[in-house]
Amino acid sequence: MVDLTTRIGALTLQNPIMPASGTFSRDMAEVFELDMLGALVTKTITAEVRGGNPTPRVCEVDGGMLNSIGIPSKGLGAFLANELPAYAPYRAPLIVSVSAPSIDGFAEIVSQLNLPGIAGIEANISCPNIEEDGKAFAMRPDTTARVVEALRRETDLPLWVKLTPNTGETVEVAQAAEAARADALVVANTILSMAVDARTRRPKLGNLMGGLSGPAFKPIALRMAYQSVRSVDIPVIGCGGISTVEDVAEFLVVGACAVQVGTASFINPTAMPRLRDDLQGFLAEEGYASVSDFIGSIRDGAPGDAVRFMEAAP
Amino acid sequence: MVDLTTRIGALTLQNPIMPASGTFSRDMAEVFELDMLGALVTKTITAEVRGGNPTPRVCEVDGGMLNSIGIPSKGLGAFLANELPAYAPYRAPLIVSVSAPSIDGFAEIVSQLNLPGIAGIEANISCPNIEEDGKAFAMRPDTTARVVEALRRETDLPLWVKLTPNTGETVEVAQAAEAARADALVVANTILSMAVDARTRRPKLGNLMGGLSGPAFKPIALRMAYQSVRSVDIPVIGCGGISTVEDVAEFLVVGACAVQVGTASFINPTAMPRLRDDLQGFLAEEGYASVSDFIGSIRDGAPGDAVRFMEAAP
Amino acid sequence: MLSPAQLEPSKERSIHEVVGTVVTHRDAASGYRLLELDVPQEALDCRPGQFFHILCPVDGQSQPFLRRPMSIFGYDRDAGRLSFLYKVSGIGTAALSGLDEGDRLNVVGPLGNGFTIPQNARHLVLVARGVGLATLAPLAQEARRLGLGLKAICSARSPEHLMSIDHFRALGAEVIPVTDSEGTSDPEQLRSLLDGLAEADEMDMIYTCGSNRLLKLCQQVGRDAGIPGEIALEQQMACAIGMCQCCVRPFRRGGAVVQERVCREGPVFDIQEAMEW
Amino acid sequence: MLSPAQLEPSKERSIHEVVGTVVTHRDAASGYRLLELDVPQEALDCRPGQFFHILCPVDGQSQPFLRRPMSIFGYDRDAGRLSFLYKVSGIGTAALSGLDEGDRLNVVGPLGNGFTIPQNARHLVLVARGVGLATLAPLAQEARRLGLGLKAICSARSPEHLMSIDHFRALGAEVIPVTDSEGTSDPEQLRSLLDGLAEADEMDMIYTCGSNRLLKLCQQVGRDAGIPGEIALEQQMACAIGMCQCCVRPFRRGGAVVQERVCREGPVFDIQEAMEW
Ligand SMILES: Cc1cc2nc3c(=O)[nH]c(=O)nc-3n(C[C@H](O)[C@H](O)[C@H](O)COP(=O)(O)OP(=O)(O)OC[C@H]3O[C@@H](n4cnc5c(N)ncnc54)[C@H](O)[C@@H]3O)c2cc1C
Ligand SMILES: Cc1cc2nc3c(=O)[nH]c(=O)nc-3n(C[C@H](O)[C@H](O)[C@H](O)COP(=O)(O)OP(=O)(O)OC[C@H]3O[C@@H](n4cnc5c(N)ncnc54)[C@H](O)[C@@H]3O)c2cc1C
Ligand SMILES: Cc1cc2nc3c(=O)[nH]c(=O)nc-3n(C[C@H](O)[C@H](O)[C@H](O)COP(=O)(O)O)c2cc1C
Ligand SMILES: Cc1cc2nc3c(=O)[nH]c(=O)nc-3n(C[C@H](O)[C@H](O)[C@H](O)COP(=O)(O)O)c2cc1C
Ligand code: FES
Ligand code: FES
Repeated sequence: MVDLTTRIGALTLQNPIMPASGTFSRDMAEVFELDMLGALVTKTITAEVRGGNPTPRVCEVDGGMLNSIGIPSKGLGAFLANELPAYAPYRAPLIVSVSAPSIDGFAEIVSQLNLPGIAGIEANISCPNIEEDGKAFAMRPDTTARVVEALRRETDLPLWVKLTPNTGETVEVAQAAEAARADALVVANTILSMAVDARTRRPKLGNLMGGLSGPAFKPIALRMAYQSVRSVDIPVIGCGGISTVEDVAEFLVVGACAVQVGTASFINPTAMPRLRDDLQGFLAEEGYASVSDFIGSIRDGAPGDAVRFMEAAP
Repeated sequence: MVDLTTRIGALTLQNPIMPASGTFSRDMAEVFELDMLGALVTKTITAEVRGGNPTPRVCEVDGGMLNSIGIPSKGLGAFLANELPAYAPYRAPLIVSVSAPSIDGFAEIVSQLNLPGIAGIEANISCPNIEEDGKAFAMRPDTTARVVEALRRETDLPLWVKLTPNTGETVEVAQAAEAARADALVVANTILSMAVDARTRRPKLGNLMGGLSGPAFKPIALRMAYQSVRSVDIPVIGCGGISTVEDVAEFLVVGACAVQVGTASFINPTAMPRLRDDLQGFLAEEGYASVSDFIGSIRDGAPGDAVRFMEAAP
Repeated sequence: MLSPAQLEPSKERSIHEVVGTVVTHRDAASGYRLLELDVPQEALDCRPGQFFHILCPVDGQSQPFLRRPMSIFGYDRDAGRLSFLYKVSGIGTAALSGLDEGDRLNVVGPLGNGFTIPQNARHLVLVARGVGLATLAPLAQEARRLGLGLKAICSARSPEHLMSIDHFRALGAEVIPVTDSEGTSDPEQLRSLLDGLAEADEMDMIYTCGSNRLLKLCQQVGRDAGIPGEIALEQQMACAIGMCQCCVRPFRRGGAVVQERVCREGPVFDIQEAMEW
Repeated sequence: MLSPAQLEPSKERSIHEVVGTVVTHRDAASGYRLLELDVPQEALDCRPGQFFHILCPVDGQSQPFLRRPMSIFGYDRDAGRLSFLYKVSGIGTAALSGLDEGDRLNVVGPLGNGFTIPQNARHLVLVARGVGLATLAPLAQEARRLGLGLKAICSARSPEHLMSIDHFRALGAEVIPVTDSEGTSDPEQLRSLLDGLAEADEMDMIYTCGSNRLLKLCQQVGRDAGIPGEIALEQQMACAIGMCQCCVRPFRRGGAVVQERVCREGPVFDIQEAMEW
């Protein structure tokens, strides 16, 4: 048996497969045993109750989908009262994804999550920072640094920071998060996109624009994962378009120590257990005794610092 | 007959279909009559002779491809001696795509292109600016402004500026190009991406990273085209993943006044003539007498300035 | 009386991703296709009103990415059969319509909460038009099993467009066809038909599906006569399991408007809570 | 004597995107398939060494995005036939291998510059292994048309793996099989075989394809004996028409190394200019 355990800082996961925030809920337990997952990651929660965006909230595009769900949330109170206890029976570590539109609000919600049953925090900083120009925190290194520092002061739990592809500064943002003492990076959230119905001439999403996910997005996320691995020393969790065991392997090869699976679960609800099993088989076939030997095994011949100068399109 | 003529500033094109730079050469004349195109756009040329990137220079991904061709160029001299005269027989306006790694170099090459037979300049500013930190000019509004101002001083030819998706500042960059008196924007170049072979563990491109193009890229390019149309008054030419007449129509609906077709010509060399014909049919079916009535006909109910605050992922 | 939306899903594995095999596939009416699959038994613990999420075939011409939700038209656990009645409307259903006997099809289900049948009900009435018939058809199957009367008011453009009438009759339902061309399907006519059934005490529960016009009508009839009812609603879906929150719709409840997931709290909802769209 | 690479393409429409229909499709050897298409005449103005760019079929399991380049194995303008011999190696060729008789296939071609046959040549020699045979086969067809002698040195792992021998013989070629298992295929053996042909004045032009080992060998033999030769090379392709510049390879020319497009200046190159890889 190939050893699939993987370490993300202080956390040890039994395998590197976990869901991506917003594409998973306990409802999944009706499809498979949730404890087979490396970790459980909640939909992003906010302190206040939020309604979410107008419908249609999703549409399909070539090789993927757009979503503009908009973080509907029952609020922190409801999460603590109903969701957190319901996760108690599961052994897989629970990662709570949180967001807020201001640094203080962000710090405030994280300060209330230092609770038994919560194994880590994933900071979804791809939300607009309403105190500045409305751009997401994760789009710039300075705003990333400020928000991550504030969160770090509030918790000793593992703090994962999720990057956005909507930036020209992936490396700088990754380094800012590391400098602000994030424990790991999740790379990446969706990229801003749009679809229009050519005949009705209406946008296909109620909210006009939304985030691209699925296989179409994978090459972008893989590039960002690689850039991040090459520019920081904290662990990187890959996310974006993962559907097959080859996709999982590609993210591991570039150095991600675990992966999150999102859209693929919509297409095949049994994707995650299948990927776990397929990864066992893949690594055995390739002659690896443990997944950790495989992680970062890219044969790129590139020096560590060559990468930061590659942000221009070819 | 639906009237397909479209205006891009001072230029009138007989139809809105033209090739994207780097995906077209005169070799295409062996497939179809080039004069059916709205315009001809050259591969980006540079002043000096350049070799281009190591092979493999392309690979396929889900719904698209990556390329890291790297602008091999026979140099300006060879272009003026061999290419420019060879385009003389064609009636379709010739747009020359140019690039350079410094502002002075960029201005210098453009200054030498004020020649009969050249109908316009497309500035490919998605190349690294080696005088600063190596990021592409098009990634930031200030570098965009400086380079476009310099080019504007050198030519009265229509000056098209091609944007990059590798930025978190599409709107600001578009506005900077407009303020520097670009005549039109081409939206967009490819987005930086990566692919790895999970078994050999080698990058699939000789140059490690490359640009994503094709249908997978379309929703990103369409979003950028829409953002650009909403934030500037100069014409926008859509480019990215266009393969079907619906794709053409989507870009026109969001307000692009013409489109460039790239990767689709690799998959179907007859894509451009087919799209021209299909567009005729589509517009007739939808009851339009001219393509100009269709351009910008999106039913989005969004105020013009709502858009710049939508750059965060949902 | 009506079962509340099931907020706390059971922890048993009740949702299955299985591969079925096409047994028959034929036109049901112009533009409509009837698809019968052979599927593993585990996926056939179905209730009327539930649906499956279908992975449409992909070829060089079209690559539908998301699954497509389809109501269960018929199910038979013993025979291992599952069927869908669908309208060819876009790229997914067009791709589906090309399936041949023997082809394989990946389906996920059964999904969502089905219709409820009040304990004391004797007479069920359903009102449907077009593809709504597909969603309501299993009610007839269930009514027969429970020994209840069922009247199916089937609406269509013209008598030739009436679908599934024989199917309902075979399941022991009384079919009341109404059509636009005969002038029997307009709201006033339907209203008096339904009022008549209510007065004659031949309507303990009313079910409908799909259209705004029918929703409004059934709400009025139900409210005036104090008869409960349910409606099956549609909304675009990504996961269909309750995870992505894309499929919400607004409902009136306790004086407020609440958003509920059609895939999870629905697709069947209390008819008085449903809102026109 | 060798035609220079054709830098200025002719302005006539010589490249066609056409849809062919599969006439036969069968195994040629283990892992190799022979595909015969019925294609429109316009696409059949072919020369040996040219290739087509093939749009592989797409299904739910695999969606090859780029086309796949394939040498012309045989062409017959009068009969409207075009055939390919290919090795199933990755997702594109795997998708191709599932085509049935009657299926349609979109192909673009003919592409590239084919082999040249020097005016005064009487004896042609080709050396090929594996799928290289596919690329060289049309030379036999052409040699017969021109009334020239052609010897095909066909190399394989073992006699059972020898492919297309009958095809070459049917075209009037003299086949010289060499195999690893019989110890007749190693460089020394081949070298003396070729030297022998050169000495006997039975080799005016030498053609090869694919492998580094054969390239080196033929370069040496050719250089030593002053016999010209050509090699067909492979490189990953996107457009295959000369537009994208992804398919370049380095060549020695005039003391310098130049990059040439395999799809446009090639795929056939002067054997002395080709570089090992
Ligand atoms: C619970 C449920 C049960 C359904 N049962 C049936 C049935 O039994 N028979 C039947 O013919 N149809 C049924 N529908 C509608 C069916 O899902 C759509 O007709 C189908 O998704 C259209 O797909 P398309 O690719 O052909 O159309 P397209 O317009 O190409 O679809 C584009 C996207 O919109 C979605 N979409 C389009 N129309 C609808 C719709 N009405 N509801 C939800 N999503 C839609 C598609 O799923 C897809 O994501 C049901 C819908 C729901 C939600
Ligand atoms: C001019 C030319 C003629 C050829 N003729 C033949 C022939 O007659 N018979 C035959 O079996 N093969 C031939 N090949 C090789 C053939 O193109 C590859 O085997 C095929 O592209 C592999 O595709 P795949 O999807 O099965 O493999 P994958 O490995 O999945 O392909 C991945 C990508 O790499 C490219 N690729 C992989 N191998 C090669 C290769 N050797 N050359 C070029 N691109 C490659 C593919 O086109 C694709 O873009 C020829 C190649 C060229 C350039
Ligand atoms: C429907 C949907 C909802 C999402 N909601 C969230 C969210 O609440 N918080 C978050 O950080 N990411 C969210 N994401 C992004 C995913 O977590 C993931 O980063 C992205 O989808 C890329 O992965 P994928 O291609 O595997 O889906 C959402 C994605 C989708 C498709
Ligand atoms: C092989 C290849 C080469 C390219 N070369 C150039 C180039 O030289 N200059 C440029 O501005 N864009 C270049 N591009 C980008 C295209 O012009 C276009 O912006 C991009 O491919 C998106 O369009 P598409 O999806 O239709 O291909 C190239 C794209 C490809 C695929
Ligand atoms: S479709 Fe995902 S929650 Fe309903
Ligand atoms: S494959 Fe495009 S130039 Fe050769």
